[in-house]
Amino acid sequence: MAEIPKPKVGFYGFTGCAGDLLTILHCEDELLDIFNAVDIRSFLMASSDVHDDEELDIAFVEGSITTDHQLESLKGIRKRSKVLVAIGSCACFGGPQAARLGCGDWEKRFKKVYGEVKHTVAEPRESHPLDEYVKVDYCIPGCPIDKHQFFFALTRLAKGMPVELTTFPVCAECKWNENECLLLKGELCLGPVTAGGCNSRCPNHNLPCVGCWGPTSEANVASEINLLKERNFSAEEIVNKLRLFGGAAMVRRFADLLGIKTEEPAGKPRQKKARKPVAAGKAKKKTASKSPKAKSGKKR
Amino acid sequence: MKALKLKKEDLYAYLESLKSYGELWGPVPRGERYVYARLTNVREVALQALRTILPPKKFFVPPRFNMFRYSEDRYTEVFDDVKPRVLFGLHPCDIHGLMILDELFLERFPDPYYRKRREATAIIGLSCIPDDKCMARSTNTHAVEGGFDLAFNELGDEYLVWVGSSLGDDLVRLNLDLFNEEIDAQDLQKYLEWRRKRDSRYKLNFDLTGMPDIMELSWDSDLWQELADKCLACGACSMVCPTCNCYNIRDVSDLSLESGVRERHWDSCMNKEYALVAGGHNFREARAERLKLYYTHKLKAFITEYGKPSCVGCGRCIDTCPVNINVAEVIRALKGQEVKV
Amino acid sequence: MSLNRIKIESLARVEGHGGITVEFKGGKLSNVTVDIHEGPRLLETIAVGRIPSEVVSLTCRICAICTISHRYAALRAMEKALEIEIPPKVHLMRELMHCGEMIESNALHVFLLALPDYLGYPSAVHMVPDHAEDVQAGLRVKKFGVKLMELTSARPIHGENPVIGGFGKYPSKAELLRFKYEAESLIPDAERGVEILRNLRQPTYMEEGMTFMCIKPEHDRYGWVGDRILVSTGEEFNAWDYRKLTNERVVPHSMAKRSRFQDKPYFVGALARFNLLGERLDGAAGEHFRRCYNLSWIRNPMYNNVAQAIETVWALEEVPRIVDKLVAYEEDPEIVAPSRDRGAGSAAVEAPRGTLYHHYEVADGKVIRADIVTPTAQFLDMMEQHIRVAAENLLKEGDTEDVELKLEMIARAYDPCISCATHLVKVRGI
Amino acid sequence: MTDNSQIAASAPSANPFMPEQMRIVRRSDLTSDVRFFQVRPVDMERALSLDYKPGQFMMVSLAGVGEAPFSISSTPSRPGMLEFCIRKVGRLTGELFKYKENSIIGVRGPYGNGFPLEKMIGKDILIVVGGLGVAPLRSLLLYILDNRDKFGKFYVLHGARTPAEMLFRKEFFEIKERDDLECFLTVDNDPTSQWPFNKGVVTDLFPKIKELDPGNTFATICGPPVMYKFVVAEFLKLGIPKHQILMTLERRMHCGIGKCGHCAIGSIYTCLDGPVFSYWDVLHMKDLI
Ligand SMILES: Cc1cc2nc3c(=O)[nH]c(=O)nc-3n(C[C@H](O)[C@H](O)[C@H](O)COP(=O)(O)OP(=O)(O)OC[C@H]3O[C@@H](n4cnc5c(N)ncnc54)[C@H](O)[C@@H]3O)c2cc1C
Ligand code: SF4
Ligand code: SF4
Ligand code: SF4
Repeated sequence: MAEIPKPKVGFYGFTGCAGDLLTILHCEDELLDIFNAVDIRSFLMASSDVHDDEELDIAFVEGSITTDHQLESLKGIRKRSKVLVAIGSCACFGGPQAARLGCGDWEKRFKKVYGEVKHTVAEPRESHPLDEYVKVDYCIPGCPIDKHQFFFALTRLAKGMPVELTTFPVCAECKWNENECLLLKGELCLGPVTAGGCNSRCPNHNLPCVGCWGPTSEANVASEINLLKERNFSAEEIVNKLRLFGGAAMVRRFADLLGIKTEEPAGKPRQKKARKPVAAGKAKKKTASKSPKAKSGKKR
Repeated sequence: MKALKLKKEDLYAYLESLKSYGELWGPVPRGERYVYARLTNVREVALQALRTILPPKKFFVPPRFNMFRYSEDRYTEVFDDVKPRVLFGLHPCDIHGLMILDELFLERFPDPYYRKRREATAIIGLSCIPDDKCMARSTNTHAVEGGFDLAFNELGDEYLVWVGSSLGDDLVRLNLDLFNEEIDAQDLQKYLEWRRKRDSRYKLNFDLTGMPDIMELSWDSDLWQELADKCLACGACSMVCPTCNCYNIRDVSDLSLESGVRERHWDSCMNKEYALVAGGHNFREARAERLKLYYTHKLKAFITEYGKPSCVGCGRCIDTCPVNINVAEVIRALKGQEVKV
Repeated sequence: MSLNRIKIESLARVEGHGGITVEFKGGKLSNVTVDIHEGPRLLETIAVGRIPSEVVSLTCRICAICTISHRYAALRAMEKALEIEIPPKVHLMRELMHCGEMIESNALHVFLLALPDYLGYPSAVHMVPDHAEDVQAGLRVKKFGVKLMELTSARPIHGENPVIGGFGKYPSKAELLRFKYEAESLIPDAERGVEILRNLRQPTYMEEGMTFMCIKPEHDRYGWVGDRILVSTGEEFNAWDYRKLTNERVVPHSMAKRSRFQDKPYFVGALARFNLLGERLDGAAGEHFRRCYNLSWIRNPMYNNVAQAIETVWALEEVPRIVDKLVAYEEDPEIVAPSRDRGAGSAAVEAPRGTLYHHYEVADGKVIRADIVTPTAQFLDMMEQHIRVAAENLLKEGDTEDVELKLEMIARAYDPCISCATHLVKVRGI
Repeated sequence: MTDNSQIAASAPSANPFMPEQMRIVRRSDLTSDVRFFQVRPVDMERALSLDYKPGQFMMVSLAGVGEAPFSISSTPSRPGMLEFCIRKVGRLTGELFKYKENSIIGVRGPYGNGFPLEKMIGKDILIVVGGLGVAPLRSLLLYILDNRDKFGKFYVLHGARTPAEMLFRKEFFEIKERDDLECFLTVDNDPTSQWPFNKGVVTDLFPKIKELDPGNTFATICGPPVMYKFVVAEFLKLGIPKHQILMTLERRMHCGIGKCGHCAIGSIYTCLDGPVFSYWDVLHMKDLI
């Protein structure tokens, strides 16, 4: 096959903890290979050698958008990049800072923290994931991402191929690792509704999944909520847990289940995620429509 | 089949001598459950174990393994973890489970990855008294006549040891002195008594002979949608079932982009993308359809094809599903009984 | 020379988004600001109304570089609030995970972020052709730190294994011993960093006296955790009086709040720890300290790099000491349950870049107030001051070549962590 | 235990998952997104001994990309090579389109039941194809033409959306000229207005079938899903028995040899027991289409 030139890659970070970019920097054994495989044009956290106005083949973007300035940079990155990949739960779902999305109290909370000072450095706004503003080609979830899934995506994209990410929830890997099920032991485990790919790290350590990879593509949140209620968890606690890392995705996809009123984000029309599994919309309606109890007895 | 006896007190000594054949594996506790683990210390073996979290299929088709290493257009087979092993403590249902996998993986187009691991492994069965989740009597998998190299049957302070293969015979010879070849009428009595006791302990008793018909007639039942509303589609039931065998293949490139591996890992028909094909058509988009496939496979298709269900009654799905969808509940529901789902 | 304004839009090789603006009027310096344009996250407001365990998972996400320190501080504060006494084995595990972060973060900063400045490369990757061994040594040490964090916390970043009252799972003795031996074998690599930095001439154009602060360890050895705070003025404070020390305020050019002590900027970090506790350092680290220390250390922030290098050696020496004690325990303790569902607790731990405070108030099992003060928020004023002095001196001497780099180097010497600095602030229940 | 590890990849291996090396000897575009590939085993011995049945498929394998099933479009009566016609739809097909003539690809097979030629011999044959359905049926068509004397009357109906989208257009024009079969072509619409043949859907061609002995006829259909319902209705109207109506079905496949489970329908595997099924199978086996 023909020699393909090394793809030009940029790494960018917006609001978040920098954990996804740091996960990449933590790959001591592979770092040099990464720099060999692709032509890294920008990685501010690792290098001051940045080229910030050229065309890119792939842009990896971490963090959510919380200032006007970031929004402008994001649009710039989108314009310059063939493929834009959101990495980490903040970029994919808005992150923990989006856990109160839709509650309508952002300004109040902002004032609580910063008072009346008018900031000159940035015009702040409530946290939203990238796909609220620009087309996102792939979402690699995780708080932070897992390096193997990142390498898989990187190698696929470097060869110009599409990427398939884990479609199972955490439970599948949890069984591979032969853990005792914590949900069955009465703990509040979000494994069944959380995207897999982390190798079920928390259940491996006898700890329930807190949902840090955000919702899986076919999360049956209604059933999970019913189950947890049967186990005597309060609705508030369940909803808090679901929203902490599920952020905008949980809020939007499961708003009626979580008892949340959704407000559309200021201005921008919502873009559809490119790699949403086909007809996710249909399944969503199905799971979201009625509780199973309401359902039985009715004719379908 | 040859039968011998081994004193219970000699079990550990015998297990120790098995190590000269290969790695010794057996059930050990994990929290309140059990898993098959390497027995470096033979006394760690949990003889009271009923079902392990994962069935022995994990030895022959590991959850994730590499089939090939490739570079450019050359493929090199990988058999890294094929090594002589003794699996001790398989209950009859699990041995039956392996026999079902044998049919799938060894008959038409034998799968070398399965075959090599299987051939390198000695299987030693162990009898058990069922708990309230076992339904092996209904599936007629509560006793074994084959599929093992040795099978230990509890008999008071001794084990009755069935030798099921020539490899089994070799294994006995690793420490022949421990075995007693004289079986008397009393032993037969004890054995029959033990069988009666075992058979009387089954709490789950189903007549599965008519299941294909019942499934056929329930094709359009509301039941499937009702189950689907609860089902978390997490796939755990498939992972733990000894006869579920679906897998996916994916090529994972090294960072050099020039070489990599063709990897195989467990899949489940409960996975949403299980039947998704290029262009976006999904043959089993609805969770209800996927659930139906799972139970068609367990309770209908296999019976039609081989005259027996592909459920071996191990009870793992009963022990695993967080929302209590399992083969027993589904049978009850299909038969119009009250269910807890 | 017609310099009006130096603007470094984005600081490279620091965590988070910050810049520096230096303005001149009529040849005189008029204004210096370290601008933090990291977006706000308001994480403390997200904490309110949640159960303590969730808040621990949340607040460690403030920063990936200091995730262990955040988690450690949060756990200590929550355990105080909920009156939980943790068993000694849990203490030891926490010390071990803390070592992991110190080793990782310090090695990353010394070898991969600071050294390129001194040696004149844009990044560690660019250093490889000429200094492969140094980069490799740094990577080995850093990798060990990452693995140690993974071992103890379940993941290199944001591991959930350390929980209120204990750990979900403990590593086996065999694993622990493997880490002990590896730590021992890596000490020469860490010492390499000390040697390189010791032989380099530190720039002096920013020198200016400073106030230092750090935690006073509970024992008489060197350490990073305790309930009292030492100040170089000779004063001592209780950690729960952190408000008196830090006095946060909001400034328009920064999404991070600013702290001052007695209306003066102050320094926290390895340099502060060494200035205040350096004589407590033992082992090879102690020897290095005594060899390297000089009076410039109280005026020159660039020595923070040297202090971090030596501290990495100390942390590597500490790992075997902790492991030896850990393997003596046969049983893994159960997770200790809270003895009450209301209360308040503040705790301090030394993050690699300085003292970190977490404070929580809990009522009816829910957090009603969260307050976090990070090291970067504390030293930003000090950093601004050093940059101002540097700019003035450089201007005076007409030394304007590479002035951006020279100022940036000062900022980097602090090892700032801007995401940390941006999300912390007190909030009362809403 | 890594015996076998150096099996020459160009010879058939004991490992059914091991792809054989084949060379792309010819490729050409049939439409904007469908490409014709002719491949030949690198090993000449093997090339000459290649054997398969019309209706069978092969797994095409690209290192680092993956594998996917494709029907064989060539006929075993013209040995030494294999032909495929492949639509670019995803990862593997996307990559395959980047492969030029002379490149080496991996192929394994043949798999599947194929058409029941033994039963079809001596019978009348009716082939109905639409769109990419040509892929498997071209094999049968060419096979019958090469063994024309073994079959009875022979009808071929071929439909496409537009003339440009008609696969193997030239080949069919030539076949149409032959006098040992009746071949009718149709397009749904014709933007060029140059189309000399029928316009309309493929079922419109059925009145042209005059002399079939329905009880003695095998009818085959392959095409886009919408086609099946209407065409099968026509077959039934003609009086062709349900078990003599044959169709090839598609399912997700990862192995092609009945192991991975993805193509399971009830008790059968599409890859082993199919992909050719009769309409009777479809009727009595739930879930088949
Ligand atoms: C028996 C059979 C014969 C076929 N014959 C032809 C043919 O002659 N010409 C042609 O263009 N196409 C044919 N197909 C369809 C072809 O297999 C798919 O288009 C192909 O798998 C798409 O692969 P991809 O990697 O490009 O797509 P992606 O969407 O990227 O698919 C990813 C993977 O999913 C699986 N998969 C996806 N779609 C299918 C599918 N339809 N069938 C089976 N597995 C799938 C494969 O493992 C594939 O590698 C046939 C399918 C079957 C089952
Ligand atoms: S412990 Fe959690 S992740 Fe594991 S199986 Fe149970 S619910 Fe799923
Ligand atoms: S188990 Fe859950 S919380 Fe833990 S790492 Fe995985 S997704 Fe995150
Ligand atoms: S269906 Fe359930 S009971 Fe039957 S073999 Fe599978 S896991 Fe065991």
